[in-house]
Amino acid sequence: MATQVKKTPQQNAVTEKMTLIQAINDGMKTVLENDQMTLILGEDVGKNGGVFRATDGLQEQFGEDRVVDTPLSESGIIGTSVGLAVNGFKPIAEIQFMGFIYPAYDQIMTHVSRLRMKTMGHFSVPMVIRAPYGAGVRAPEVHSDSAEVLFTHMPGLKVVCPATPHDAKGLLIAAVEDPDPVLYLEPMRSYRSTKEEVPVDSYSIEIGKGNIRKEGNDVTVIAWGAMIPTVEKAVQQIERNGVSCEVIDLRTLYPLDRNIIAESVQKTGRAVVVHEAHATSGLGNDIVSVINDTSFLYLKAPIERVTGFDVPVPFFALEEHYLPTPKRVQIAIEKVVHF
Amino acid sequence: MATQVKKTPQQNAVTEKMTLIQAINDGMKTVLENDQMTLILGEDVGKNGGVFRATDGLQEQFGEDRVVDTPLSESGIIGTSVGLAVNGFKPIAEIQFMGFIYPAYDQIMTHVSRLRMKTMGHFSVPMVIRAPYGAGVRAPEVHSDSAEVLFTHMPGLKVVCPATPHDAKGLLIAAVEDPDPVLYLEPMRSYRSTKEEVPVDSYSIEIGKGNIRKEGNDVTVIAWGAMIPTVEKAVQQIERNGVSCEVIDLRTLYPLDRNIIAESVQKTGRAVVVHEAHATSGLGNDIVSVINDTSFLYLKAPIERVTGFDVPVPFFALEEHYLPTPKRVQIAIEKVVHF
Amino acid sequence: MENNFPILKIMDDQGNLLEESYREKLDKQLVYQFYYHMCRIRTFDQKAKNLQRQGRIGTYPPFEGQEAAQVGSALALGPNDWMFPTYRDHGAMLTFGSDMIRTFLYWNGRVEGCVPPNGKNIFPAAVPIATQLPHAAGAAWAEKRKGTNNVSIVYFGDGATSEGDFHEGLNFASVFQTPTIFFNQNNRYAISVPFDKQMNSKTIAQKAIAYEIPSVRIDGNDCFSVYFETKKAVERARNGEGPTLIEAVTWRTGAHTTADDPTKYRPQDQGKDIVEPITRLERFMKNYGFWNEAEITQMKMNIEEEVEAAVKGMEEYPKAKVEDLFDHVYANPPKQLQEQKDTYLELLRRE
Amino acid sequence: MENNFPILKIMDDQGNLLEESYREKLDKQLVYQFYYHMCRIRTFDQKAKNLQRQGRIGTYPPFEGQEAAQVGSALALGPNDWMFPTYRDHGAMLTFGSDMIRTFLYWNGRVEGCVPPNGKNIFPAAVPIATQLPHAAGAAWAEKRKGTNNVSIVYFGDGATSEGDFHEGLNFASVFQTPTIFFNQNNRYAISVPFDKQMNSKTIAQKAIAYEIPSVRIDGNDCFSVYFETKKAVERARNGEGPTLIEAVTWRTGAHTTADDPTKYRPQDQGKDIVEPITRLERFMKNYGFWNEAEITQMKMNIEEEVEAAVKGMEEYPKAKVEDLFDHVYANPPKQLQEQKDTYLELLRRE
Ligand SMILES: Cc1ncc(C[n+]2csc(CCOP(=O)(O)OP(=O)(O)O)c2C)c(N)n1
Ligand SMILES: Cc1ncc(C[n+]2csc(CCOP(=O)(O)OP(=O)(O)O)c2C)c(N)n1
Ligand SMILES: [Mg+2]
Ligand SMILES: [Mg+2]
Repeated sequence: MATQVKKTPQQNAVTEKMTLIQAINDGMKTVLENDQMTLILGEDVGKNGGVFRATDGLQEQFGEDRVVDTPLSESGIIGTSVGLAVNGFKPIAEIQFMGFIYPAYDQIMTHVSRLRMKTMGHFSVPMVIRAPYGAGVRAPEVHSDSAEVLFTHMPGLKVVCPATPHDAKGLLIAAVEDPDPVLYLEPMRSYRSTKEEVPVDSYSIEIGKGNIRKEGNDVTVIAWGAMIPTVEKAVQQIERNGVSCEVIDLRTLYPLDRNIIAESVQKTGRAVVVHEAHATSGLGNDIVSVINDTSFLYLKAPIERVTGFDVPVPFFALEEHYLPTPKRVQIAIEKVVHF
Repeated sequence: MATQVKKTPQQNAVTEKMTLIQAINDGMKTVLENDQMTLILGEDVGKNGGVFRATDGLQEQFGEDRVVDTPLSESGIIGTSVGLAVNGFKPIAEIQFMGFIYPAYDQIMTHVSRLRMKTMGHFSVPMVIRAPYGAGVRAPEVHSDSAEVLFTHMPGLKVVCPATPHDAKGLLIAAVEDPDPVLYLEPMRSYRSTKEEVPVDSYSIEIGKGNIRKEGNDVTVIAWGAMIPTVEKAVQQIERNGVSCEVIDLRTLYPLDRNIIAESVQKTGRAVVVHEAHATSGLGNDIVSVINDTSFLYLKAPIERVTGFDVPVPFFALEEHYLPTPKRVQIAIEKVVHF
Repeated sequence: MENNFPILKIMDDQGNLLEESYREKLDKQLVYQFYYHMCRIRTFDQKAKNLQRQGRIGTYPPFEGQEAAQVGSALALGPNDWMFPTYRDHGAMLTFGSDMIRTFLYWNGRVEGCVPPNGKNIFPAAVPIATQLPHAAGAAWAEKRKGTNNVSIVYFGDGATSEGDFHEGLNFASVFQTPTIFFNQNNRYAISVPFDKQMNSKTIAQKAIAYEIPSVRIDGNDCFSVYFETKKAVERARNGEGPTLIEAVTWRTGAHTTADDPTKYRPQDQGKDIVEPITRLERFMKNYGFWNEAEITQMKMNIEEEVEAAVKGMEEYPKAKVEDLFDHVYANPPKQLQEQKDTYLELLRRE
Repeated sequence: MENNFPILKIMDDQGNLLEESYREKLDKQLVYQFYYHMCRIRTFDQKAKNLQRQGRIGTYPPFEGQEAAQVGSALALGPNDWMFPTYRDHGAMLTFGSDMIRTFLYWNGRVEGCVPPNGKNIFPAAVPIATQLPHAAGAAWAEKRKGTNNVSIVYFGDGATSEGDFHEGLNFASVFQTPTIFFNQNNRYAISVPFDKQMNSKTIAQKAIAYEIPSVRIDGNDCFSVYFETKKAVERARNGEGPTLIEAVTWRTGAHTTADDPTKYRPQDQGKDIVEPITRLERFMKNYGFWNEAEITQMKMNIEEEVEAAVKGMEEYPKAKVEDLFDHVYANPPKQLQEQKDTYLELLRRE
């Protein structure tokens, strides 16, 4: 689909066609090569190369000492990473699926995110937590959660979520280079859905900056991660009816790029937010607030949110009904446009 | 403070003056007396009567078998309660402070809230989780968290939070009687701050219903729990300047009483939301969305949120700066009124 | 420690009894019961793998090689006991009384697969590892509180022992002396992670010492050891003597799930020396004169038919209802959820 | 199991050595070091209780009775080792090198209290129980990876053993053979919950068997046992022989915190037979000719002065800065946080 990706300095660099997961793998390879203190920890990240092959080949290349299979113990993985991180290392901890991050929630909430605050910067926890999230791959129960809000609500952490291979590598490297702990969410459903040219060298995408994937005038559609393709399908359809849509890929979920949202909504006067997490206390509400705070007088219609329903992500026979569909996005766009 | 509490049928019943924590104690006593299958589990709930004395005297009255001191193990408390609940009991599990609920987050997220869905109602988990929350009592680190959003975002659970002794007992009994799991949040700071006449018999406050604490015309101020006194101080102050405020105590955080919010905002055209959790992904955003969804055309000014800052609840020397103050609420009210 | 927990075995690889005293306890009915259930769940398992390959169900975790552990333990239970399985224990679940159609449905992403037959206390398979251990302690505690002598059994793998909930579940069971059997299937791998990277102890049985819980390490491919040791634990639990931990050493012959490739992480000849449990029982049956070709042929035909019928039942099962997305989350759904449902159903109707 | 883990004791209640071989290891300097640090932290502790009573600091958890455990273990460390304490271990922290003013500040709700002196590897006291155990495994693992021979020590109570993180921390330390000393102070209560409601095992030491970690149970009120057994564990860890679990059996003579009333839950005469560690050491010093009244009087005066000065330091410490609410959450604070700060500071300025 024709999108206008913001120019990055790497666009003339040597590139390779990669899927999103290859770009993640390549990003990790890059940081493991460039920084001896980085290491990867997680369940099945070693010989197996991760259940999705995100760490494929890395243990072979960097050794068992830097790509470490841990016990099946999420709190242990994160808790131990805290110790490693304060003592000079830069752990990239893999949580096999976002739905299995909950046992580590206490460690992330009470230590990863607070240690810098607690010690006024004396200790810090520069680590990256990677977690595949989201529904749509016919996975068993709990494997398809999209629980970003549990972390955007947690001061001390940053949260990013790439939608494309190019952003995936750049955000991963940025996350590793960031002195603060970063939760790096991976849209499972997009792991292998498309390929894109990705620079083979190291580069980073600034954390906290969204991306206008497509400019437009009538309505702003805001999404991230696996919802970007859904939004783009809806937009393609609806533009046939002469509605011009601006599509924003947030890329970073905390801190939100308030400017990109505000500027766009002040131009279009209308907004639709799309995410797959539940509506109630979902991040969509934050975006509604950002618009309320910055662009109240510009608004021509109530903001529409298209989200997963307020039910647990269902068993996969019904997951396509749980997830926002292009149709639902389309209806929402029509609703705000024809308000 | 003069407030207009909605009439309840119990208003002619025999009452006793109680603090909020006495009302909670009395509520538990009532349900333990009326239902043999209820039991209390938690750390120090027995002989010690709870670190705040919420369960004072209950073990003495009902025995070690119904008021049970457990090991120091939140996941164990909640996980075991799941087993008790599916097998006929009605556990009231105490989490000593809300900041210590995180080790049990996995159990609540993947089982307590989902078991009914998973078994199409064959099994259910009728239990109550009690947790004191919030800052302002000079407690050590992590003891002062206000993390309701982690639970309002969790389908399958209900979340309530009383602000007054009367509501405390009524909501506790309603929570115990509810067939779904309920998180019952207790505003620590209000435990002993005031006394109120509370019916000695059993009664319940409907879950999902807010309460108009004070009617007014110019602006709607929405809050709950320990923020109600803060709001009321601000309102008292500001009404001297001739601004008429409507104060809503939500009482239930999920499901939100959308009607009470919509009706009020449609009358006043202006809203201020006050809570002590962080702004980002805080429940205030949900309320902004409710207003956006229901009352867009009535709004005369952007909604203001007065919240805890996007920083971890600090060590207590600074906690009064973290918490919304009457002054900040006042400024917000002025801002929306003079927009 | 390993020496303190030798692997108990009643029958050796060749199907010979190592303790003749068991000879009399093994009447034909019992032996055929073992054989029937092991063949039945094996047939189910193979069918499921095939269905997955054909795209007729989703990702599937085979239990091949673990039939003795699952059948032996499930047969040791009484009808009112409680079972807390994992995603790999549908063999035990089927043996204990789960519906086969629903079991297939489960692996086809259908929530109906979690609903046990009425009166059968079978929990949905736990997907988050080890979370079911505290549930089993709680349900058993409830039985104890009610004054019954029902027990609970909870299944978990070697990998599960690393989670905090393993520890908290055992500790609660120990402190409250709940009638719970902690049944570990040590198949020596947690996906790709081998036993010796999961823990530094040589046995799982020794972990029970931390809680003063009696434990035993058994050959999990010997259905007799599994059955009789589980029976003992069940009896103790019924008699108010509290929980037991059983480590059944076994081997999954196949992949972790149909999405997994064990050649990536398991040495090629690892496990080759292990005699899988059905072969072993067949040897025993032949050695001890239990083998009746005609009966067995008939039995296998019946099983084939049952499994085929179950596949048919699964495939002809009424389509998943969108309403079910909404209707079972709460006993009394909040109004806003009702609205979400109505709006969405309205949209579907208009399409 | 209890018999497998007898309580090791070098010195008895009367201050007599039970193993004469230790006589020569105990020179005056060492004995005075023990005595000095125990008196010093006792003085700190009593002062803190008084300050709390006067409302000059917040809720405070006294460690009285546990001085031998804290001092003995802290003195066994080297300057580059890591310490992971709980809220009750500021005795160990002070002995290891924490700043006393900052320690008072901590209990006065000041975040400054968590900042260790430069070069001192002291973590903030863990408030969520048992969460610090995995940290200690991780920090020690980092030392091992760097090829140093530094170790980590982590403190935790009897109640902490019930949490999942206790288990996960020990398992990681065991699997990765990290140089970590798991130092348990078994003071027999977790707030009001007695040992036998916390667990069904008679010892904590036996829990190490689950991980094949060597463990030992010692008299935690005997500073010599604590010191020498911790030393041994530290040496093993430095030599690459991995983690150790030490159960130091002790007794908190006072309340859980200043907000707690132990008479509600502890039988009146429980603990009356326990000789608290300073008395015990004094008896030893008198028995073995170490007691020098003049020196000790001087020592105590110095301590009094130091503690008084620290109180003064705490009370004269610059007021908490509102900026600190915002400035240390991120290395690079997000713009919106900066805005929250600016708006709030502006409001304060206007007031
Ligand atoms: C909390 C959690 N973390 C990770 C996973 C992903 N996962 C599924 S099965 C498995 C391995 C389990 O190993 P084991 O307990 O030995 O059981 P087995 O699969 O061998 O039967 C893992 C890591 C999960 N389901 N839950
Ligand atoms: C996760 C968690 N749950 C509950 C608490 C509340 N709490 C503080 S101290 C304590 C008892 C701890 O007992 P123990 O580990 O024996 O240490 P002690 O206080 O005796 O030194 C409890 C329950 C907490 N701090 N963290
Ligand atoms: Mg396994
Ligand atoms: Mg203790």
